[in-house]
Amino acid sequence: MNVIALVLCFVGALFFFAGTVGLLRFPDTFCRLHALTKADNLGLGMIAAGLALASGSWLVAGKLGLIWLVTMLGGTTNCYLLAHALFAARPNRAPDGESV
Amino acid sequence: MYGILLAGAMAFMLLDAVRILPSEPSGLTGVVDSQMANSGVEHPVTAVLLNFRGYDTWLELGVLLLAVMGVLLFQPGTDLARVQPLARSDAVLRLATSLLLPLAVLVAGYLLWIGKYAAGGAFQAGVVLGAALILLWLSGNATLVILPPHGFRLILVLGFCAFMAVAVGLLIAGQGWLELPPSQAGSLILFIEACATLSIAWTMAALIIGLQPPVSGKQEGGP
Amino acid sequence: MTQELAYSMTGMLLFSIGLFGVFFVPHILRRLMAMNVMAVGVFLLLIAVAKRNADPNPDPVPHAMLLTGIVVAISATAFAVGLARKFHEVSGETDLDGEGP
Amino acid sequence: MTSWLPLLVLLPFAGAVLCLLVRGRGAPAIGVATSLATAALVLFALWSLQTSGPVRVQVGGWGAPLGIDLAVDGLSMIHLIMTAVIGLFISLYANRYYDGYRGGQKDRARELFWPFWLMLWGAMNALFVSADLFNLYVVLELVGLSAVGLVVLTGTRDVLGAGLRYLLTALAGSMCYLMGVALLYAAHGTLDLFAIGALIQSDGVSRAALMLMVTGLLMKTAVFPLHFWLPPAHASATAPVSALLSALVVKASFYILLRLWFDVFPGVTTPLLGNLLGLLGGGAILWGSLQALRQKRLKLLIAYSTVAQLGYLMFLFPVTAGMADGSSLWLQEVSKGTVCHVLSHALAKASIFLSAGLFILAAGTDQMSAMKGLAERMPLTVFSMALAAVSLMGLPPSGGFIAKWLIMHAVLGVGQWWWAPFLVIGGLLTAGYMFMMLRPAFLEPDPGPGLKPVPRLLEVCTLALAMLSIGIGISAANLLNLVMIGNPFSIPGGGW
Amino acid sequence: MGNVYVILELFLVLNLLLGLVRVVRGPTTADRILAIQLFGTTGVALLLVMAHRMEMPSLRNVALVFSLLATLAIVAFTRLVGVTVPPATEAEGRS
Amino acid sequence: MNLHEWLPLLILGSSLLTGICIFFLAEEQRGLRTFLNLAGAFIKLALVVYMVVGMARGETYETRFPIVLGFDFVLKADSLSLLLVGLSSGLWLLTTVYAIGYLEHWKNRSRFFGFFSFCVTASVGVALAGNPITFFIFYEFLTLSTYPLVIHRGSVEALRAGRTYLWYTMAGGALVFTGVVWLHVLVGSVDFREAGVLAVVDPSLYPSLTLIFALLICGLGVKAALVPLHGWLPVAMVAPAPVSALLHAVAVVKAGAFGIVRVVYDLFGVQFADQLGLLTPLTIAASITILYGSLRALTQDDLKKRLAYSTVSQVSYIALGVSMIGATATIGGLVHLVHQGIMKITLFFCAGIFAETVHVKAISNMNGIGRRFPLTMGAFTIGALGMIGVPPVAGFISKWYLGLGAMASGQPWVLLVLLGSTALNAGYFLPVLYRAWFRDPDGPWHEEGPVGRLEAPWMLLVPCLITGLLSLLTGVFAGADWSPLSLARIIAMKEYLP
Amino acid sequence: MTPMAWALDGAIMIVMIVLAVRLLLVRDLYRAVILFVVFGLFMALAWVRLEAPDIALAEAAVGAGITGVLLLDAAKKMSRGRGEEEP
Repeated sequence: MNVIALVLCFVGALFFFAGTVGLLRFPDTFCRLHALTKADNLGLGMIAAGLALASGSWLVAGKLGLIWLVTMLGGTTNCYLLAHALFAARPNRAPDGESV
Repeated sequence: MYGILLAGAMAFMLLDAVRILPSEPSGLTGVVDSQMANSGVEHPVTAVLLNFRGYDTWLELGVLLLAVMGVLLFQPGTDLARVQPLARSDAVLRLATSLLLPLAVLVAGYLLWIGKYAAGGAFQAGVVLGAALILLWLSGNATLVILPPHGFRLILVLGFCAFMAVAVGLLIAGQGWLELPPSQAGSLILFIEACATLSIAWTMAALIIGLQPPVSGKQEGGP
Repeated sequence: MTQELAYSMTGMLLFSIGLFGVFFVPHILRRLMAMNVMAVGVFLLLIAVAKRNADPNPDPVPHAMLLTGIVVAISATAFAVGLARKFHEVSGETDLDGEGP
Repeated sequence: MTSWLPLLVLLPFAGAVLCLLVRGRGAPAIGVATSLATAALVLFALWSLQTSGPVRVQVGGWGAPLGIDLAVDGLSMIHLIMTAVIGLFISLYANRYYDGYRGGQKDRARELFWPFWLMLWGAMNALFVSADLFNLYVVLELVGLSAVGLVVLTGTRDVLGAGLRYLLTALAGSMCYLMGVALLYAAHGTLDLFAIGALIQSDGVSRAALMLMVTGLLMKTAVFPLHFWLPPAHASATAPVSALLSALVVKASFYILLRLWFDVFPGVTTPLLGNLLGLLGGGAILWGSLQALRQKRLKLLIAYSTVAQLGYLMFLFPVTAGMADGSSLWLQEVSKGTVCHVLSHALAKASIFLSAGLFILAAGTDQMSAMKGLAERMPLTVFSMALAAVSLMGLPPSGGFIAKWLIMHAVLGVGQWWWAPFLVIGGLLTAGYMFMMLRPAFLEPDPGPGLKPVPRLLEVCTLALAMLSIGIGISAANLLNLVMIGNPFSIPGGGW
Repeated sequence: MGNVYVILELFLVLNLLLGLVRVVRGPTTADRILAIQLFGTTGVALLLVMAHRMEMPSLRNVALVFSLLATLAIVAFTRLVGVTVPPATEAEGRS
Repeated sequence: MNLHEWLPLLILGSSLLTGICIFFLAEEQRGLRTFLNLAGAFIKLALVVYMVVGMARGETYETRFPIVLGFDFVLKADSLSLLLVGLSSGLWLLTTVYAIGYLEHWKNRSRFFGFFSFCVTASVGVALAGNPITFFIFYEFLTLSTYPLVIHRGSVEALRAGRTYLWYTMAGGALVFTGVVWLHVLVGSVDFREAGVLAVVDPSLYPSLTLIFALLICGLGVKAALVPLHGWLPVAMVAPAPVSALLHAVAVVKAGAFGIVRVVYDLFGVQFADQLGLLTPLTIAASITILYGSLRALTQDDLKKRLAYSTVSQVSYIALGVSMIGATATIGGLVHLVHQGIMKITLFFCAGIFAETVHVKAISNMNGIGRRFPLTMGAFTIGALGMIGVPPVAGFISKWYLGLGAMASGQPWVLLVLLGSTALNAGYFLPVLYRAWFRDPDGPWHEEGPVGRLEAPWMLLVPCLITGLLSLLTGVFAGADWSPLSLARIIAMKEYLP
Repeated sequence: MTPMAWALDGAIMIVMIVLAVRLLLVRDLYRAVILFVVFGLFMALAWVRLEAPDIALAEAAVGAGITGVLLLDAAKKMSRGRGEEEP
């Protein structure tokens, strides 16, 4: 049980790492946005699942699930809002600037 | 440059001071533990905050009240009634808000309730609720936030007044100054905390929203 | 060197940095942030002190003091931001001229 | 029977809340009523203290290390009375003042003055009765925020800039104070003012705490060279507010300083620190006076006068620093003199700021050049100004004289004669700027638009305060005996 | 066992540190805001792990609150501040 | 408390309350104001007479109550204070009458008379003060109450004079304050007592005491117009004539001189002061002042200025008298306190009459004025001759005793000073008399309104004549039991008969 | 205290100090505000490390929510024209 939990956690952490690397390495804001939200939400989900397994309590598991859902909801909204705002701001500016 | 020197000297003095702080405990843990049974709650921090040192908390609510008064000083009418509303947001944010808001209310209630047993309490609950109100306002729907002036001000002073009311009530009942009788301490604390949560929530909202410019139109007086 | 001591010392450094900022940085908002940094310095010391006797729980009194302190800090910050924005609106300035904070 | 003690705090706060809820014309009425009630309560408290001696109340019934204690002795009581008397007169004055006021946000100022002021009053009462270091911090913040709120009431550029500067300084000051509290708690595990005094030893922690707390409180008290925020704030606020700030608010933080000096840090203070503080006082006297002499605006002059006058308070420290014997005659004397100066300066400065307010009401400006002929047209106002000036100059028989006498006496008595020139020259410089201020009033008035009439009641309030500042000189013996109830200046440990 | 979770925590903190690089470099405020998003999620994860390892269930509440409120700053940013795009690519902030 | 304890306070109160009441009178309530003024003056005089009679019977009058711990407020009547109290209360009555007439057409009379009363209160307080602290209180009160009188005209010039006056007197006050506080620190609360109280202190304190003496004398010397601290006095001439009269004759200058007397006699004790070697410098300072004042007076054309410099010179006779060892010199100094007051007030009254009725202020315009004002000029002549020291006018008595005293104390050079001063006095007064009596008028006088059947309004003329007559009578009847000379003799005896 | 825990604490402490210094000195106001928000996050971690969940809770709520909004909004209104980067 604990081993599975740990593995889940570490895989989650790897996703986080991937997101962060994406945030660092990708060329423009849109890509960073994309990489980050996807990877992080996934990572958090795995860690939450792992910890829920490790805790062995339904109550805790429920709470972890709730936290995951809330984070996803927030993250998605944020992602959308940022992207939307960026997109709206883009056409007025220099054509195809690589950095936004 | 001499600023850095000054800060350096200060840092030196402080570091030197903490270096020689005694490492053995000299706090009040023991005293708090010995009185926990009489406090009406089970979480020591809440007990200290609302019972042992409740006086401080009352005054702290006063500070909060003053801050919101100071912010609203520049709003006509000292309330949020004439704040320029934000444009209606797009559907995604509205949807998210409509999902997050009830959740936040739930979480606030949960934090308020759990304050009796563990970390949590009026302030944290109030801030969560206040954040939800701000989110609501940000999504362009401010009807719930911007109450009618009298009601709005009443909510702002509610927490501060709840403390006062309890204190006066206890004085009339012959108790000492803010002396909660152990048997009713729990419910009194819950009452105060509930009122304070509401106050803090609207205060937090007003601290942000009150800073927005008022609707254009003649501003009162003017230099 | 214990964990508490390390955090206390961090607090002391933060306090000094904040003090410097409050007095010697021009922009009002930055001064406010510096003030908050100062507050964090104090808070760190208090909490570190509370943890010193973590048997079984940290000392709750500094925790309660801290909660009060946080409320006071956010109140004061909000008030100051309000003043600063109004000041900026009326005068167009972001710094307080002349000496001192 | 000590139920008056919580009421001292409750009553003004309740009034403030009511004023906030009841808007419009109702607020001033509630404000004045609350002021009257609070003043009456303080009178009762005085009677109670005199009949039954110093009081200590445990908030919540928990007792010192765990809960918060409130303590009232003579020193607290004299400050409570000072606040009540001046507060009452300022309330009466403000009630009519804003009617005639011309300037930004008049209506708002008229309404919101009350909740802020009553909060301030409650906070100051709370401050004077508190015996808990952290509680004092919270109260200090209450005082600071409400004072800043009062300053910025009219919302003009000047007040906003001044208010911000004041707020930032006050916040930095209270942070320093709080750091001191944290260090003391870390070392001694209690927050009780008097308990720590018994535990404290002169080590690095205590010294650091002392330095921090003293610095923080000096910032709030506006002691040279940390006074920079005071002149703009006190000069640009409306007159009742200036009076409140100069008379009462700066004294509140000084009160804490006194308490700390005598009750918490007696074993830690060194003559070096004392002399340093004395030097700051001397600097304040010279610098503040010289600045005052350069001013063209009435309220700025008065504000710089406050900077200078606060300097006199600092001579207490060199005289008492490192004194082992609490019953020393000189210690008693300099403490009494300092308290007397606090009182007489508060009364005189309140009066003089209120006079300036009357002049502004009448003339619409506070340029001193516009004061020509004032002595003829507003004799009562000029008379109160002159009376207050007498007290500030420290001329007999005013309270200022008694204060200066006692301080001078103690300073010479302990052989620190080098402070004497500061006192003497300070008096002369005060005379210099005070007469510079009064001088135009006696000139032939310019022909031109006359002065608007001001309500007689306001003039009476002003005069009453000025007369009181003279009067306390005559009844100084009784007042100073009152201060000694509970022996607040006893060096070792103190407490009950 | 505890140590393993500490490693996990360290790893997440490392993530945060890396995210800081983006905050420092920018180049636009939107990028920095994005980093805040990263901090929000990573912080929640970190809190959850800590809650488990240190056996402090309260920390899950902290994480909950954190996840709820992390949204706020970004919503406020887009709604109040708004995004503007610089006319040309700036050299990445080296300061 | 019985009457004996209240009487000194009552004497003060009679003018203090008058002053306070007058402040609240409207400008038009002339009759009431006059009544209050005169009533106050008469009551005070009556009280003083009662007290004098009582003291002659051996009663003592003392008010004492503590203000702060170790700090008593003491009013006490002794023979020395009687000298100044009598002078003040007597001359106040006359000056009040004169001032009422003088200020007929001025503005702000209520303010003027209010402070006028305060001023007399202060000078009586100075006289009655029983210890250095009380003395200082009234000394400063005097400064404050005279300042508004000096600037009463409200002109720029008056205000400038007021500022000069204030700087000098405040600085002097500060010195006295320092001295008094220091003294209190060293020896505790001490009351004034004949023959001094300080002789008993520890010799280790002697250097401090010397410094205190210097502080006190310098501070008092400002009001007593000792050179070089006299700068304010000629400038303050812009004040209305009654004020000048008061300043020079009873109040300010006298307070300074009286203070010096108190310090030397009743605080240090003349023998102790001499033992400390403090008196010779004082003698020298006084001598210099006497000569300097007279010299400056010679060159003044403005009558009041000339009189002012004359005051500088004449007041120092008092200091000179007290600074010399020996009863005779003491008598000369003390009696001059009274004599100079009476004579100088006469001269100022006259100068005021000239200025107010015909606008003559400069001596060069006084040609033939004696024909227009025979009575006034007669009084002036008496005063001037007295100043010169012509027998039998009062001034002669003073100079005679001073001269004898100088010989007795073994300082014959002082005699030269006196002679020189007398010559100078003659030098600046005789030309005035000559012009007034023996020159023809330059032209018609610029009359200021009708003056009635007399040469000047009676309220101005009568006080002037009375004081003129008094200057003569105190000289002629110097040997009488109730003359100032007798009183001075009593005081001197006490001082030298420990 | 294990070395791991030390590394954790050390990272938090160092980051806090670095952030505090940088947010005062960094030219761009927005960047300063964002650094402050991040500072708040690390503060919350510090509270957790010091076993103060109450404080962490309050800090999370205030620091992540209120302070950020407050300062971001103010920074928008109070940026200087010159010398500050585009938002």
